[in-house]
Amino acid sequence: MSHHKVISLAEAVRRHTWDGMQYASGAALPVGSDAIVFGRELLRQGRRDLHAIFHCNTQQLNLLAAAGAVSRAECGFSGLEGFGFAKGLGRAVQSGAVALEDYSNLAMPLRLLGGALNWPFVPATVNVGTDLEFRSAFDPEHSPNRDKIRTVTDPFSGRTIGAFSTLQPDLAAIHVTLADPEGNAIMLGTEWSRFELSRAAKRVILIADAIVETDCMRQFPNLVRIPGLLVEAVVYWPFAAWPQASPGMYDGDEAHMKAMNDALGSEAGTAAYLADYVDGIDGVDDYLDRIGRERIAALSRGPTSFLLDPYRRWILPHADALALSREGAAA
Amino acid sequence: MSHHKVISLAEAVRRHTWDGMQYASGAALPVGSDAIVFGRELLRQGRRDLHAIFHCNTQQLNLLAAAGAVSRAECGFSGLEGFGFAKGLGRAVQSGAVALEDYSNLAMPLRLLGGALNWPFVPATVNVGTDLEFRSAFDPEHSPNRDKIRTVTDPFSGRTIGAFSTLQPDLAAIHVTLADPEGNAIMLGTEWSRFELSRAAKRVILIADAIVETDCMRQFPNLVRIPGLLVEAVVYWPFAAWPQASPGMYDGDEAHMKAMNDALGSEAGTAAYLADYVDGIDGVDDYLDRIGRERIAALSRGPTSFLLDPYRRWILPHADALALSREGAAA
Amino acid sequence: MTQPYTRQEMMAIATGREIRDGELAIFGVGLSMLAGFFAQAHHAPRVRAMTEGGVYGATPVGGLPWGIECNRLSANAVSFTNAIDALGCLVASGRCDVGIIGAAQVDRFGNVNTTGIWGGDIGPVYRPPKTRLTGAGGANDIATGCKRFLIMVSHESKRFVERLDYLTSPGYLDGGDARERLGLVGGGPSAIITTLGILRPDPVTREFVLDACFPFSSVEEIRAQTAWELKISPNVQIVPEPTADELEALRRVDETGMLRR
Amino acid sequence: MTQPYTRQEMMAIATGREIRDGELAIFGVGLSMLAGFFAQAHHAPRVRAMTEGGVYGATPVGGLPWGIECNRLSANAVSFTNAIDALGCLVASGRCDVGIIGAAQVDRFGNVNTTGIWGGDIGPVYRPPKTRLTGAGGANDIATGCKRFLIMVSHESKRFVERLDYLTSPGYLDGGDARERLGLVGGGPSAIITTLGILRPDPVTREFVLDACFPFSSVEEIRAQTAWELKISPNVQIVPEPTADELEALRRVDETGMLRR
Repeated sequence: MSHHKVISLAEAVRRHTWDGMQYASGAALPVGSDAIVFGRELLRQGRRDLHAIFHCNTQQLNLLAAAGAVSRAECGFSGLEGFGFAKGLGRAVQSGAVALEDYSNLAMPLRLLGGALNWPFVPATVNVGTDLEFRSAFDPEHSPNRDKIRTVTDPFSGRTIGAFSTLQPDLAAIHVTLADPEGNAIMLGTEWSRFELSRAAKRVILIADAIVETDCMRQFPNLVRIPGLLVEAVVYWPFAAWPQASPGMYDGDEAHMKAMNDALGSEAGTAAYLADYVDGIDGVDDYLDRIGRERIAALSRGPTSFLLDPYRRWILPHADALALSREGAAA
Repeated sequence: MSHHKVISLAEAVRRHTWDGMQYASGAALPVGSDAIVFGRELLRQGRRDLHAIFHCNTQQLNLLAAAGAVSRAECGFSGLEGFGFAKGLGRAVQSGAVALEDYSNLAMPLRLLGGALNWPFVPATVNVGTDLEFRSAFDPEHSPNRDKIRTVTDPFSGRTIGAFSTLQPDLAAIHVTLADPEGNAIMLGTEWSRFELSRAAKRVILIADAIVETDCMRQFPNLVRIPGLLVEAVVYWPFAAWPQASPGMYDGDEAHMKAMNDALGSEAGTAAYLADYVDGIDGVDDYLDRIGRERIAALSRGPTSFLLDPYRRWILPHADALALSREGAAA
Repeated sequence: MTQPYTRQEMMAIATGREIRDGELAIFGVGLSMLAGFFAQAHHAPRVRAMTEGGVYGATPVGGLPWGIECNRLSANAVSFTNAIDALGCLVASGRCDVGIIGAAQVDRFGNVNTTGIWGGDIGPVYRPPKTRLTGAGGANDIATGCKRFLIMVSHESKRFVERLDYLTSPGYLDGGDARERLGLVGGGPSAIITTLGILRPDPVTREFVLDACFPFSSVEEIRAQTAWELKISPNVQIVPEPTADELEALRRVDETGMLRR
Repeated sequence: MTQPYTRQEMMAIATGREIRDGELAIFGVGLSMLAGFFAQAHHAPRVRAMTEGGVYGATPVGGLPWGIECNRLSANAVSFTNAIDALGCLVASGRCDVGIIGAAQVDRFGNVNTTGIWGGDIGPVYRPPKTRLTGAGGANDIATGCKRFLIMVSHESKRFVERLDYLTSPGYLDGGDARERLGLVGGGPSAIITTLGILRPDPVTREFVLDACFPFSSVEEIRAQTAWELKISPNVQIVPEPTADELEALRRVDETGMLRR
């Protein structure tokens, strides 16, 4: 009798999302390990008015904002690193469609850590003294703002420091390299804040590039930074972060990164992008076809491929992993 | 040209310790991954008046306290788990020789995390309302105590919560399973609070059961939770945690655990133990002889041995690792 | 006709019966772990067991572990994390459904001392204990944060005291809504399971009341072994004896026979 | 006779010269990483380089990484941890010796805007920017915590402003001891290195003063490209040209020729 948690992407979005929710994702940096396929499915199912909690912007947030599905967002970084400004998000922020609340890249994971520990606030020694403290897109009338980042008195020294509010998002969709059917997960590359996010969120869904047997986790328990007991569901989706990178699995797709960002810079471009890479997608295999099998092969031969070697023997064949998804979604 | 950090145990203690220092160690739980050989060398070199910061008591603290080298200690747990009360530490506390400041097993690592982040305090939602808050061995006159754990007002809700002081020990001697010569380290088994300790301490010395080539770290970078840039020195010492366990490497030595604890229960027993397992030890090989080669072989065949398999090919031969120690100590 | 069993076995089984399938549960070393893994082996196969070391998904091999990080427990874990994760993110946060702790002394409100024995009140100046015990460990965190927790303790009048020498882990503090007023996130102790019976808290005063005897114990014996004026539930029960299945499951877990000594 | 080099290359080399061997240094993406890895390749082989993702001990392969977690950087790391570790335990704590950040706008006290362009003062009610930029990222944390940090910025008057539209990362705030009074742990910006020269802070007022021109620039040009009344050091220097060794090292790092475009 199987107690696995693997379900289809469509089913995961159907069961665990709703309009107006606090949706956290993009929990690696902008050009890697982003659970963007979950965002594509949110759009396919027409979710709206999302409150996006992204440690950093990613192509997922860029896309969700460009497509009008986001009304509020909190970020530490809103660009695309070497790929420049995020044109879809930028457009939505400039038009006022998205209220973007700014923090730094340390503030965001500390706020998640605070949520994970169920603290009412987190001490803040950064962001203070700047407009990150004094300006609030969520509370624009109060400028300078005194409510977004507050102050506490250190009871030991008597000196004043800052205090961040904490985060407990309704749902986190987290990209991982490998998951077993019970939701134990291995991330290769920087965790960024996926550990903290997996503890802060009220529900966690893993989006895994590959499914492995649980024996893999028993061989490498110190790598399993997200244990299954925290996880609601597992979605199997190869190339889940594309066009972004997944260390060990595939490189970033530079051409698509640029073309996608350019497309999201206009309404027409966004509509075209949605038609090609969102609306019509009919499951994993169709998606991989659209990326292109040759491109997939090329991106898979990157300089980090050796990082995956110790785990390859436990990876389930594509057909077996898909069968698990079908079985789980039907359950 | 080698820039390795491997030095001998004697040299590490000579260079990095002094009487009266804040000494942190024992950063795994009581029956595993304790850098006890460092404590044995502290005693050989006659260090006194230590302020011991141990997340939990271990046989190391039990020994240091029994031998009269500790005057102050802070702990979350002061027993030996399944092996009962810590008789050496208990004797020292009951006589008043050691002032033992009590916290819980969550409070200690949070205080280290606070030290690592250089926060002036850490929010406390545990320990409050109990004698962990109201009694202080470091400040016995003020009972109920209001200074050990203090209070802060959450600026978001207005409600009062606790505040712990933070820890930045002068030195941490941390047991790791594998270290490379540059101080990158892999721990197998629970980290307990070794990650936080390695960031909180002013100096970090690793005590490694085995030395591996750096290629091992490049193959498993997500396992390297202590990078070399945090590390002052690496000490190579097989069976460094004995009689405690090191997952993947060796099981705990139940007979010695009990005999040692019994010995530390009296002054005479302690003197005898020191004569056998501290004073006379002349380097790694002599130490391994005293443990007994057959016992070593038996303890190495434990149920977790398979955990070490992925890394064995990178482990330096004993003679090569010892040669590094000699070379480093001479440098 | 049932098999013979020890008082300790009855206590472990009665404790295990309090754990429900699917719950997130934290076990300490010794009796607590036996009771928890008994529940898993018997009626709660999907209990999500963890230890305060952040050892997830493990079941002990080769006998009861000597500690949280004993290789008997590390041998088949699916995940090792750390103390802040286990005791902070999962327990102190309020997520963990149930924990089990032990006690050297317990009072009528389920407050626990595991720090030391002073032989009475410490007095206005803190001083060394006559007998130093193990300290708080994770018990304070479990008692503060778990949705509910269970106390397992040998029923002796020296342990069931009118007044603790030292309050290590919070039960209901002074009773009533004292926990809520202090803002502790967890719900407090739901039962004290002893070698003689089971005490449960009055829903209003939160004072522990004798709820059930074991088949081999009596109200009188329990009263005699309780140093405070123990209240007795008007419909005090007798706990059913261990079934053959239960005993068999328990003894599979208690491979080294710790509870039969 | 030296080789030709670009203004961007001069800026990167001048920045790299500020980094000393053995230092703990944090690099961002792009120019900052080029300057840092140039220093490592040229005169600081033991610089302890890290990124805000907690990527330790890596050197880029196959060209400049597109991001902190780009596979070009992940390919040979010895350790991957996380953001709280890198930006919190190592940077905001005050341990990191030096960081490098960029700027869309910078003012006379070395305060930096990378959040947005409003075309002047935002006003009493916060409103959307005309142009949204990348936000704080790790720059605020680096500027707050590092013992010192370097600002790399193209020298144009639209960037060297009298007043920032938005203060993202703290330089010396209002100048003088404003940082110390606020309790920021890091020492503040030690230099602004531009495409035209180097500015350094006055030790008392903390206002940035022109300290050096590049061989191809002049005080007049720099003044014209600075929207505030720029003070000039009484003994303004000319920065030595890149040596052949320096250029060779830089171009090895800048394999894709980003700085030569």
